[in-house]
Amino acid sequence: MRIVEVILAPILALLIGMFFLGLARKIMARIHWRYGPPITQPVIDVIRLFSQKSVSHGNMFTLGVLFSLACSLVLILFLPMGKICPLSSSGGMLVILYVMLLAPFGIALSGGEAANPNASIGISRKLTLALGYEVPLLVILLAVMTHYKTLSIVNIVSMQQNTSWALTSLPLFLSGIAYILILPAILGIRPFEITQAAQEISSGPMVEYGGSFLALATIQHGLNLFIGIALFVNLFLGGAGNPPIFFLKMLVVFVLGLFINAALPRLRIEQAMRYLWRWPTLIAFIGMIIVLIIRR
Amino acid sequence: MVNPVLLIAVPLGLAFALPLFGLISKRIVKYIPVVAFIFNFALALRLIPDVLKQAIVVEIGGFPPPFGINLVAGPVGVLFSALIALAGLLVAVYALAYITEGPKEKYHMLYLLLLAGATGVVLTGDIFNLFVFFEILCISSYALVAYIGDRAGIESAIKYLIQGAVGSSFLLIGIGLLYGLFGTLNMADLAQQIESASSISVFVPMVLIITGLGVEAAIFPLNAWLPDAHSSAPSSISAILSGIAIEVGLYAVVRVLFTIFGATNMFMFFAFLGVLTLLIGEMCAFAQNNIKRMLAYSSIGQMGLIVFAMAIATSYALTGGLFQLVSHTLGKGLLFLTAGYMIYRSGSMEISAFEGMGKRMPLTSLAFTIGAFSLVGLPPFVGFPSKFLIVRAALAKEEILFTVLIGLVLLGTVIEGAYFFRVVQVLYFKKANGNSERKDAPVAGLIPMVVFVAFILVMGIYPQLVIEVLNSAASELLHRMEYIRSVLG
Amino acid sequence: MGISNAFDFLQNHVYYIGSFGLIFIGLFIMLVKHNLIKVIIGLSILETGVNLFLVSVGYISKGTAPIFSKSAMEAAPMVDPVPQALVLTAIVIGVAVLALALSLAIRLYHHYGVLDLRRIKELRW
Amino acid sequence: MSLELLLIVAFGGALLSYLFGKICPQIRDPFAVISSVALAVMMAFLYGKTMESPFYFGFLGLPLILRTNMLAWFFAMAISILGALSVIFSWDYVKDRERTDFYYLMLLLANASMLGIVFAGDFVSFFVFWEIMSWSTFLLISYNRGRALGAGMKYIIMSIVGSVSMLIGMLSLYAIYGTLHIATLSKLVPSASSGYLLFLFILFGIAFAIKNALMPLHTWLPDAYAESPTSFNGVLSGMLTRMGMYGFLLIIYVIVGAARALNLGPGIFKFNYILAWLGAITIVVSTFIALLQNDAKQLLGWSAIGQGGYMILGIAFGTSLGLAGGIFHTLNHAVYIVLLFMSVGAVQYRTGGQRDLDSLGGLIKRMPVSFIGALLGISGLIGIPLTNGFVSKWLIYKTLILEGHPFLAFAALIGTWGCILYCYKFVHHIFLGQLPEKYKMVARAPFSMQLPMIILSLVILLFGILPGIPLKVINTIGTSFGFQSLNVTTWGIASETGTLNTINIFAAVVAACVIVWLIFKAGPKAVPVAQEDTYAAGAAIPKDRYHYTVDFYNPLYRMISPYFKDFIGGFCIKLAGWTQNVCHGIRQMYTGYIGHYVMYIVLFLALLIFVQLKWSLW
Amino acid sequence: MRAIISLFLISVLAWGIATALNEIPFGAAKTKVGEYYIGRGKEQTGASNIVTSVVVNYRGFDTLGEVTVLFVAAIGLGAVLATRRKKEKRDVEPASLVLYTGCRLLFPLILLFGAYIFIHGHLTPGGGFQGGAVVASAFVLVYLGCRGRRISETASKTVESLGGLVFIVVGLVGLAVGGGYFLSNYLPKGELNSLFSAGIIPIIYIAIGFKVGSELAGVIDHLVEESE
Repeated sequence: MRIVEVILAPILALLIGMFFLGLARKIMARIHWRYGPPITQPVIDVIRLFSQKSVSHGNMFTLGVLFSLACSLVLILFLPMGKICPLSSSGGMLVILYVMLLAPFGIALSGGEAANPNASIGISRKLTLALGYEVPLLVILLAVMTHYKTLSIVNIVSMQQNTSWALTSLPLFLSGIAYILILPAILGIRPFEITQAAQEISSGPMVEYGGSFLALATIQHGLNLFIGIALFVNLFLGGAGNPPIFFLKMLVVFVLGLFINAALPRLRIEQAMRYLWRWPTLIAFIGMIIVLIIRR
Repeated sequence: MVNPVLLIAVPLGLAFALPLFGLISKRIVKYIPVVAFIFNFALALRLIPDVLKQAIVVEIGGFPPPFGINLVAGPVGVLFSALIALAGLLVAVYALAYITEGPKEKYHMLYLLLLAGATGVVLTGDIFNLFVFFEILCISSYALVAYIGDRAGIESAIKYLIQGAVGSSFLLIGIGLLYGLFGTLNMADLAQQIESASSISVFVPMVLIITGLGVEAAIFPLNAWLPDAHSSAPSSISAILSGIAIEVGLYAVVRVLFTIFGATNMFMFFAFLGVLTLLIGEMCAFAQNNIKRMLAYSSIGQMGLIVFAMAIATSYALTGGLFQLVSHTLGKGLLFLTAGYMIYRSGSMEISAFEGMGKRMPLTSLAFTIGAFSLVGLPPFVGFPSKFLIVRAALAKEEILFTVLIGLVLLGTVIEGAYFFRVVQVLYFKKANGNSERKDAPVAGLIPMVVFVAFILVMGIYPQLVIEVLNSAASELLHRMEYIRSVLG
Repeated sequence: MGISNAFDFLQNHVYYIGSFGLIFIGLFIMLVKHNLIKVIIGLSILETGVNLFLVSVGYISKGTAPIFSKSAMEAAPMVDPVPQALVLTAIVIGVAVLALALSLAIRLYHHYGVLDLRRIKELRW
Repeated sequence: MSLELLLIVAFGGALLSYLFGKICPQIRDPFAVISSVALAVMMAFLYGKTMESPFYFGFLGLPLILRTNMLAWFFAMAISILGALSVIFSWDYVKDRERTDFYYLMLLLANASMLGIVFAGDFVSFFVFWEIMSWSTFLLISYNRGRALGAGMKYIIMSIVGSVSMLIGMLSLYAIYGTLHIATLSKLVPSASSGYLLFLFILFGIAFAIKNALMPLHTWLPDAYAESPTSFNGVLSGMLTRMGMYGFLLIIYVIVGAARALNLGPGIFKFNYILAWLGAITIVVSTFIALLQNDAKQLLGWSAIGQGGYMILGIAFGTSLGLAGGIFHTLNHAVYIVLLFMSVGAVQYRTGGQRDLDSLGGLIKRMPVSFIGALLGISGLIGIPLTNGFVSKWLIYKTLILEGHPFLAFAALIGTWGCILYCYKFVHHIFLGQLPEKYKMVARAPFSMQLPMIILSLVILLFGILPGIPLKVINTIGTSFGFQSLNVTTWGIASETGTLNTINIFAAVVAACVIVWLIFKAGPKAVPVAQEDTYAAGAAIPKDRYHYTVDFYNPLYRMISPYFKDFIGGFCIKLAGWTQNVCHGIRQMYTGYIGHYVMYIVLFLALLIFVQLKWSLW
Repeated sequence: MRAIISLFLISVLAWGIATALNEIPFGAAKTKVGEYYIGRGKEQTGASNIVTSVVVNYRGFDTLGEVTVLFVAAIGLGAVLATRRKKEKRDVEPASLVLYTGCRLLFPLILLFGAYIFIHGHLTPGGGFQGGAVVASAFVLVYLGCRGRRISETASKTVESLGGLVFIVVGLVGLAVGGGYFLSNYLPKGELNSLFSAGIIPIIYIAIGFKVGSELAGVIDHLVEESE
């Protein structure tokens, strides 16, 4: 059974991630009053890219991408999706936090070797942005962990299942709000897509990717979407008893997020940082203090 | 049993006879101090076991105290004599090669007399006799400071002389007052008659005497002569002045305070004074660029430390203070000797002129480094156990005040570390500009350095070697009544 | 205290007053004078005062010199001989210091060309 | 295997290598290597032994004692292994320098004295070895001359401040209890009054905090790390700085004992809370300052300060988990920081001492082993799962969260996230990107440098995947402090509130990598291209400086640089200036005019007389 | 300003010393020690001049020191002025014949007087120092009157040394024969008030007389030479 889960979970996540990518493009097009590509377009792109030629700048260039994707895949195994959670007892939230950060790090190492300034600039922005959203994110996660007195995400989910969603209960309400505020940054979608900025720095870290590299990077991006939202659902929306409800919750969150953010313009990196370190952080800290007060 | 009077008589006699030797051969003159201090050192060592059992009281002329002058060769006296003889011996060896110019014969005579005077001060049991020997010590040091005869030497000598003379006059007035009061000059007899130093008629002579002796002991406001004199004298003499002369001055102060007056009320004041002396000395040294002035100010600081230790007035503290005194003699003696040749090689007293000395004079630089480390109090050198004892004694008082004071004392140590390490860095880690030929001090210069280093290391690693002597010396100072009994029977 | 009392006081303490007068004059000279020779003179006066004080400490009213001769084998009262011995020593020491001071002053003058101590301040700080 | 013998080998090895250097230089290096390796081997045989023996009675009647137990062995083992590796690394590194005999003497002396510190069974020998360590380190830091002089000066002055305060603390123990024997003291001290314990903690704390570079006493470290010879950095950063940790463990858990130490002080101003907060501040501030550095060694130095904060956080709360985390982190940090410094050292060795991040680049192609070392080093530093740093950091975070200190945990975590940024900067600027023209012909690091790097890289992975090996030892240390034993397995730590199981992670990662690799292989093979063959929107690619390094995180710099400066370092420099001025002021007292001097004498006399006449004070 | 401060400080000193002197009434001192010397000095030392017996015997060690101090001063002065010794001889105008002859006439007489004083030190007021000073004054006279004449440096040095050595040796012999005491009066005391009495005192005083005379002469010699 465990084995099945281990195999099933990444595939599911992959599919849903690609679906989200396609959905995002479709919805954006609709908001822009365009028709937009079909929802399966990202999958088609990936398959096409795999058959194309690519160039490599060295071993790290290659390994970085692989590493990044592998990390994202591993991360899936730590996240409960409904009842599915293959590696529930291997380190809990802290491992998730760490592994979440490795995916961009792998891309960064890979892009770094490309010796293209555009890539370096993109990486610098990406890492800076990561630091930007990690500050509120860490506070939020710590508030959750402190509140539930556990590091295990499975325990957190089951506790919410027994009582009520964290987002609707008092102590974690503000933390949930803060999470929503930083969600686009985590997902790397508007208004926080300055790291890619196709027009300015030629897609940043991905500038040298072609063929299977780009395919892997796209898959990674899709998985990233999945992870960010799944984490939110697990932490604040009480996870789910079974996978379909879980995915439904994710879909709702994602679509709502897209609607809100599609209306916003792209932020410069300083603006993004200033935003992230101001409101979400403030709210997250207040949330944490409330958690602490209630805990006493 | 050997008569301790020989410790004084032999150097004096040899000093008197030195011109006669000079008539025979000019070359043997400079070996006479060496011979004298070998004799003295051996004699002092020979005396130590006897003295540890009981203090030897020698009546000069066969008259019982208080009617005749007597020498008291207690642990303190013998300890100091041994120290004087040791430093004297080593510096005499150093001077064999170092003193090449000027009236050499006179140098050696004055040198012998200086140390004979110092030995007299530490052994005598009569306060006027102490004054006389003190004058021998002072006057010969005035002359020796001016030995080089350059502007600085003469200027500092005259300053030293005037301050010293004022101090001596006060000392003499104090002695006169004491005689008028008690009709005796014998220290034990005086001590017996003085019950309390608080009454003004005893207090005034006491402070007069302490001020007079304090000038030589370099206690804070009385020490203005020291940096000048120590920096302008020939380095061998600086070593003796720093290593012996001020220590002997301090001995006199301590003897007067502890034994004669038993002025326990004053100790708190002297503890403060010691800390003040220490801090001012160290801070002034910190701001120096002239190596010898720096070392001289550092001597002031060390004196402050010793005064502080003595003023704690427990047996631990006195042991520590005496130990610190020994370690200062060894350390500062070594530093001045090494600095002497480094100045000679570089032609300047500026610290910056010593850049690259580690390459040019490796052994000398190493010796300097060890001396500096020892003074700062780093193990495994002799400065460590002595500082250890002092700090322990201060903390064993279990008073907040002493804890604060020891904190200040150790702040002084930090400053001391700062300037000594700066010099060490200059020696080793700055490139020599220009001449970097390797040429160490001559053998006669190196031998005393090596011996000093050996003593610093051995006593640092095995302080038990001297601790017994120091302990009984401390108890001699602490127990006034014992002293009186041993002299007057 | 009447005039006669004051006179008595003076008479009784004239040596003390004189000696300490000398001492303080000498000290004052040393404190305020700039000329090295004057300072040395002050020192000399100071020492003289000290010597006088020492002698006067040992004085006994109507005492004679403590020397026995054929004529005065047991002549009482004699003054205390000890301060006299001390003074002898003190004088010699004073002379020694003075001689050295003067020689240094001579050499100092060779070097600096002046004896004004305000200008002989090369060594300081 | 007696401890005396060990120390004799250690100190004797130091002195003999100096002598060999003077007599026949050819055998000096092999001798130094052999003696330090032999030391490490001998040390291994001490495992699990507990003994205590006085070795010297000559010091003022205080017996000097050596003892070993698990704590001492743990540190000693790390010291001797890292020391041996550093000596091996030095072989080529200092070959062409001046005064190499001196270098070896001081390096081995520093190592030997550290062994002395950990084996010391009483405070006198502890202090003696501590001081020997201080001055030998001082001489080594100054070894490079130039700016190193200032660094050495800072180091030694702060060291003296530390030892002075330790001296007071230790002698007050002696004054009160009449012994300096650690085992005896640990029985007597816990019953002392709280005030006295606090006094002790402050005094010893200053000494150890200076050595461990805990803010605000860290100022010596960045310069000292940056300016000392890189081959010595291994020793300096690995264990020497962490002697402060050993000291903290000694004073908190051995001497005073957890029961008293953790409840000292009122409310939130408990001693260990303050310590923890200092640790947290250290982490955050130094991490962000590290981000701003452009000098590889300065960067690592600031990073080391921050990592020291983690260790303090770990041990501050006195839970077996946190303690294990703190001690384990000490070891892990030693391993990876040594590795990182060696990697920098190798780069410096080949590029003529270049350590400016903005001038390097692309060396991955020329120095692959150094790159792997650096990569694994930063992985450990960040705490990437399956490297050693992860395990210890996990333990620390977990302690903080479970003990209910989310703010401290936040500080620790944000330190890690900042750490990613500077680690990437470190690797990117040196090894990734474009290879400058002048370094085109740079050769690989010599074998003597590669060997220790390879060993340390393996250690990082080993401890990351099988953390149970060291954790079992550390657990023994914890139980010897009286804590309950942890449920340590070879793969990690099991508990109800979140289990760590590295084997699962390992399996998952390996599986994922294989899968991804297979997918990747399914596509057409990538064509390797030259460095210049990049997309530049049609523009010509310059031969040099096509590597974006200057002001790498520029927006971030602009945001944080006004707030994260080394204010304390600046303050110390100001303080030094003020001291200088005060000293100059004081010495004006010695005016050179005799009248004044005589006045001082008369003044002193008059003052004493006046006071006595007026108030009869004495 | 300094004068005012100085006056103030000195008045504080005066105050203190005056207070202290209250306890020492002038002219009343009759100390145990002084009494002892006056009472027993005759028998113990054989000198009728008690001051001399104190100086040379009871407190002989002081005197040894005192001699040494003078010796130190003489050498020190020589050392300080030494570097300028090597000056070319300047021509000095000779003194007038009357002065010259008078000086030469007086010279031995003064020497004789000095010798008288120090030889009779144990009997009459005076002693080695006083006699030595008189001897030195003879040399001053020669320097003033017979310019250009110098005492032989070697001779004066030898006399100084011998004088000092005699003192020390006489003292050391006491260790051997005088009951083990340094400077003990081991020679026969003789009859009070006669020249050959008082044991070692005359010997020491003679030695001191020679020594002091030559030292002071040497001091004067140096100073005269320097000032020319």
